[in-house]
Amino acid sequence: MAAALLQVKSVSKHFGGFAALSEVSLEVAEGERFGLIGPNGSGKTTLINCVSGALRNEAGSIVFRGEEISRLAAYQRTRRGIARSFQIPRPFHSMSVLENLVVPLGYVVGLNDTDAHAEAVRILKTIGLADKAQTPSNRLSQVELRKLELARAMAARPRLLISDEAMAGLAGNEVDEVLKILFDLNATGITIIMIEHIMQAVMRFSQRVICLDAGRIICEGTPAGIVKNPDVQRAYLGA
Amino acid sequence: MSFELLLEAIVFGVLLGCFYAAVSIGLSVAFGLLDVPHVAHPAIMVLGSYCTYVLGRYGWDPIVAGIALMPLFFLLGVAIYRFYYESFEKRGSDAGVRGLAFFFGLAFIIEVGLILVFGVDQRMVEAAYIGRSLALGEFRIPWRMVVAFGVALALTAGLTIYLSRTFTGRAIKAVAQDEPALRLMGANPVRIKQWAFGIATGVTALAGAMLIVVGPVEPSLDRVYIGRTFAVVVLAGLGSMTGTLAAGLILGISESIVLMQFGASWAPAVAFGLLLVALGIRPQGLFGR
Amino acid sequence: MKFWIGMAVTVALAAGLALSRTNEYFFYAGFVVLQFVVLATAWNILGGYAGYVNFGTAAFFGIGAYTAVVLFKAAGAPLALQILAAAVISGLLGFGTGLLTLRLRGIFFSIATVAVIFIMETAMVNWRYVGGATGMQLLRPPVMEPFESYTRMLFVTMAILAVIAVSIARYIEVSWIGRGLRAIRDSEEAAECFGVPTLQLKLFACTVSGALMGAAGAAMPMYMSFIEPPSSFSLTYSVSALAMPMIGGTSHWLGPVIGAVLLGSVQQIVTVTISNEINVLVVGVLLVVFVVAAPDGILGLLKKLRWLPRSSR
Amino acid sequence: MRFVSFILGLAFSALALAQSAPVKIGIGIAQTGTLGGGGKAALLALQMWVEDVNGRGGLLGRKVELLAYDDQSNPATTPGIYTKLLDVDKVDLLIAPYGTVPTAPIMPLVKQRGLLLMGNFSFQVNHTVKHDMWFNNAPWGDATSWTEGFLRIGQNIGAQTIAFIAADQEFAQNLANGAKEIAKKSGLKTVYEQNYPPATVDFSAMIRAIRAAKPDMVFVCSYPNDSVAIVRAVNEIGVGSQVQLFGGGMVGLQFTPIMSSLGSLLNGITNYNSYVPGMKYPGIEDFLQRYAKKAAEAKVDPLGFYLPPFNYAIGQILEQAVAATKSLDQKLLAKHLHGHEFNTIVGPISWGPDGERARPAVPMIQFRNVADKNVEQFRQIGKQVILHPPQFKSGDPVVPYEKARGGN
Repeated sequence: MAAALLQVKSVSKHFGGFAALSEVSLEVAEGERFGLIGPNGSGKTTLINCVSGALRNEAGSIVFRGEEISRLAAYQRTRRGIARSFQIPRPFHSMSVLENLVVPLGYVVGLNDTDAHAEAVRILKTIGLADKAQTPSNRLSQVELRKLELARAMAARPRLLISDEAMAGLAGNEVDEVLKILFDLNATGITIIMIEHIMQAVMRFSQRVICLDAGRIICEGTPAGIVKNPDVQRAYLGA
Repeated sequence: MSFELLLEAIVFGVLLGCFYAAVSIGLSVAFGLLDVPHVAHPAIMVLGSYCTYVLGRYGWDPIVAGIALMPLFFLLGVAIYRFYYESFEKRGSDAGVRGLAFFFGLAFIIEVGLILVFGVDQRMVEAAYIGRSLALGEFRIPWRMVVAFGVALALTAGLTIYLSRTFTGRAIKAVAQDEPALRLMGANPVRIKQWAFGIATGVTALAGAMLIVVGPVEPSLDRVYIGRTFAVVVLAGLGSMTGTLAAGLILGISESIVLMQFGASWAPAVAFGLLLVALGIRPQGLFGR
Repeated sequence: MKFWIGMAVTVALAAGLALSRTNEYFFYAGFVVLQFVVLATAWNILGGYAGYVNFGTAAFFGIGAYTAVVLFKAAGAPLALQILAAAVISGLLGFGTGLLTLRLRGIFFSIATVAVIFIMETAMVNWRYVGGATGMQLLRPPVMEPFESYTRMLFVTMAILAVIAVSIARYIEVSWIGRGLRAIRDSEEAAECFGVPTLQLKLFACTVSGALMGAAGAAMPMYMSFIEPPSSFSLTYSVSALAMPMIGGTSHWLGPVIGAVLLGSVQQIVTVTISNEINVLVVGVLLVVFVVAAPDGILGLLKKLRWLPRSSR
Repeated sequence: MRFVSFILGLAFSALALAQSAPVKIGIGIAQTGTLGGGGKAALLALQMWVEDVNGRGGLLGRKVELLAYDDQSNPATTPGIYTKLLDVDKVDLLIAPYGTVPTAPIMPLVKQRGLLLMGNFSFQVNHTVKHDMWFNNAPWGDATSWTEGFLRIGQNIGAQTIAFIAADQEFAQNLANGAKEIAKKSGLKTVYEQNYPPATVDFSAMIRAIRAAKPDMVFVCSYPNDSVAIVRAVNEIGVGSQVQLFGGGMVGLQFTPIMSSLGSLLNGITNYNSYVPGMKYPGIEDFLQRYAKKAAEAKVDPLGFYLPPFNYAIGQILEQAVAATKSLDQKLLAKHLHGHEFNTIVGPISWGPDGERARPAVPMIQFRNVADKNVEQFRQIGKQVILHPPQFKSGDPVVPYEKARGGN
């Protein structure tokens, strides 16, 4: 395997007495399309919150591009190349679609106002939101919000993009649309971790998949291998 | 400080603490569980005191009056929440900031309404337990503080049991923790919140009755309690009923001991200093989730 | 550019009025209104842009006032120095309060700021040097040329402070800082994830806001020639500083100015006309009517009526 | 019939007065906030005087008009209100707001402009500014004049130790500090001192601590809300049998609503007052009778012993001074006020150089035989027995306090 972009080493996290993550370790390679699955409450979101910096892990370490980042604030991790989209879209609702992108372009990339606006327009074009640039972001449809989440993540110029259920609640053709965007991004060299409930999408997208259950990794492998794994089936069916 | 004085300080602190808990417990539901920035809570309590005063003139016992007022205040609470929900929560963004401003305005309006009807003079009530004390040898405890103690314990116990043992109670707790989950259960969160806010306002009527038992009341008294009630609720950890009692006790006992040891002047600073330190170290409150 | 001309005209107008034969009462009332412009503008930097509701305006205002008194009593410091020192001390208080509480969710921050009022007031009550609970009367120094009376000088000073406050608020609003603060208000988690150093920005806003409130408070002892804790730390300041931007509109620097001028003037007028409990009612009713019927304040209403372009700044 | 003639008289004088501009008298006085209750009663008395003086033909043949604004008990409002009165309303004469704190901010203003200011129950507010055109209507001067009576009564009955509790607010602290000094000078030993913050809920612990300290007398400087709470706590906990005198500077025990609601709990307390029935001043009874009618209509303090007569007296003083000098000139009036004594419904009044009363007389009274739920009882002589000063004395103290409290 090529040098790992992200290494998660024995990371644990508790909420009260509840162990949301226990000793989770994984590695994601540069340029990889990586899938993270697991039933509700299995610790997927907790794990990526620990990676992106929304939560602090208790034990273990998180190394990104050779640097220990588990004590850094979230914004510092973003500046080092980790961006994420949110499961429930969290646009800056008082701003226009364009301005939503200008925030990371300014704060992460460091562009000045004029350049940031030009760059934002470019990103919106590639993602198909150019005609909504001036629309207040609280007036977008569900699929537009998902796209805005991804566009905003792109604006942070990440090396690693974590897509947290970017397809939840979308219709079939909309899922294809979003998947295409993610494939295109990966083609430009961006590593992508996809967390998804829609199994079909994960299986189509990922090169490698890890399944979490009750805060532990229960198996790892290719999409084809994973679906056949009895542990995974048990976790999902609750047998 | 002699042992005897320390013991007395603690006894008075416990009584005072229970009083603080009783005036805060309605807010513990409204703000702690429902996240409604209810700064008009003390104003509604003072309104309860005045209603008790009015009934008192017809010969009602204040605590009986307080209990009788509870259904009325429940309806008032339901109405206020409905209005708050329609005007702010439903519209989503910035509900917190504007809701806060709304409740401030409401507090002012209640205060001025009371002034217009009753004037600025203090009002008080009479009852067999006001102005007497319970003598334990040399040691005497005012009955009215004992009444406050009883009301606080009854309210805490009642609400704790209600929230943990009844279906609606559990639904209220659920709404506080995870709204989507509740929706999945098929319950309407707005309805439940409305009900809970009604209960919060209902118990505030009894707290108001107790307020006027403990001391005289004037329309602007609510300002004094904004800080204290929120301090208790936050110190407790949002939404914990037993925590509210404990936080009230901590506040009461520390004020009482500070009074004996360093002088009463420093008592408010100690109470609020305690709050700041608690927030700094343990933002979720002492007994928070 | 238009903005700066407007600001310069404001200062010139204030100075011109102060040198003219205008009625003295105008300056007393005007001082209070301008003071509220500073307070409302300062509050809005944290409360309006970042959505963190500061209840503690009275604490910062009061500490500013007391800083001025200490300097005046100890060294007979001139007004400008009193204001500067007050801004520094209140700014530090803002920084300290922020450091302790800005990691907390918004509403906890609000509660904590209430606590700061009580702690500061108690400290002043127990500090004999500044008069303690009894308060202290202060004899104003002789007025400086070219002003005819001290109050006229205070009026011009407050006008300058108002212009400084508004300029700072506007600068913050249109700069990257303002965008970051708005991102925090919209979604703090998303802001942090998209590179906004949220804690630093909030601390910055809290410090600046506190400093401006302190500066506004610094002129108060000389205005009253008197200081005492209850009126210096009055909850009225906290409520007004919150109500004014709400009424004017919180998303634009002009909002707090409109709110302060409107509500401040109404309060002044009501005091000398209706003159009874109704004047307390005015604030309450206006506040409720506006937050319910015009959630974006007067500016929002004007925008809705298309009297203002959408992105006027 | 009387009413008709009154109306006719009013109409007649109004006709006569209409020819010239009125004499304007300005005041900012609390109608809301902590001082609002007293302020309302005081304003009513001033309005009564205005009616009376206009009935007599006004001042200098001109009608008198009173302009009153609410200062909300807040000192931040008074500078604005008084400049409005002076510069916009162009008043001829000024009366100070009720209370020390709202008055303090306008002292430099009146001094700078050389204006006459009639003080209104403030305490030592001219101490720093030293304005020589200030005339306070209050029956006290400095802290000595206030506390002396209480301490002397105590010493006469052999008290040697004293305890102090005082509110952490402006007036109470001034008074307590003065009292402590005097107590020290007169050889009293202080055995307990406590300052308490505003909005203290319960005084049980403090009273208990006093009980443990076993003082011979307890000097209390408190504000209305606290006074009520303290009186209650004392009745519940008891201060111990060794305490001879209790009270002194408790504000609020002069206000009718508080007196009537505390009722018998007041018995035995020795406290300051300004006027109580039994102090024979010419005209006071007539005033109080007329006041009672109006107070009932206006829903303000129904007895009005404390502030209203003294506010009416301000009017009387101004009336006499203007009549004597035939002028509204501030300097002339001030000079006249300094040099003369004025007869008012609260007795003859004259001032020392500092503008405080030349012969302060703060009655120390002891509540006796007060029953519950009865407002009218306080009109009787003997419910508030005057222990001091000697010229008004109507009885000897009943001691110890616990005995006096039990009724006698």
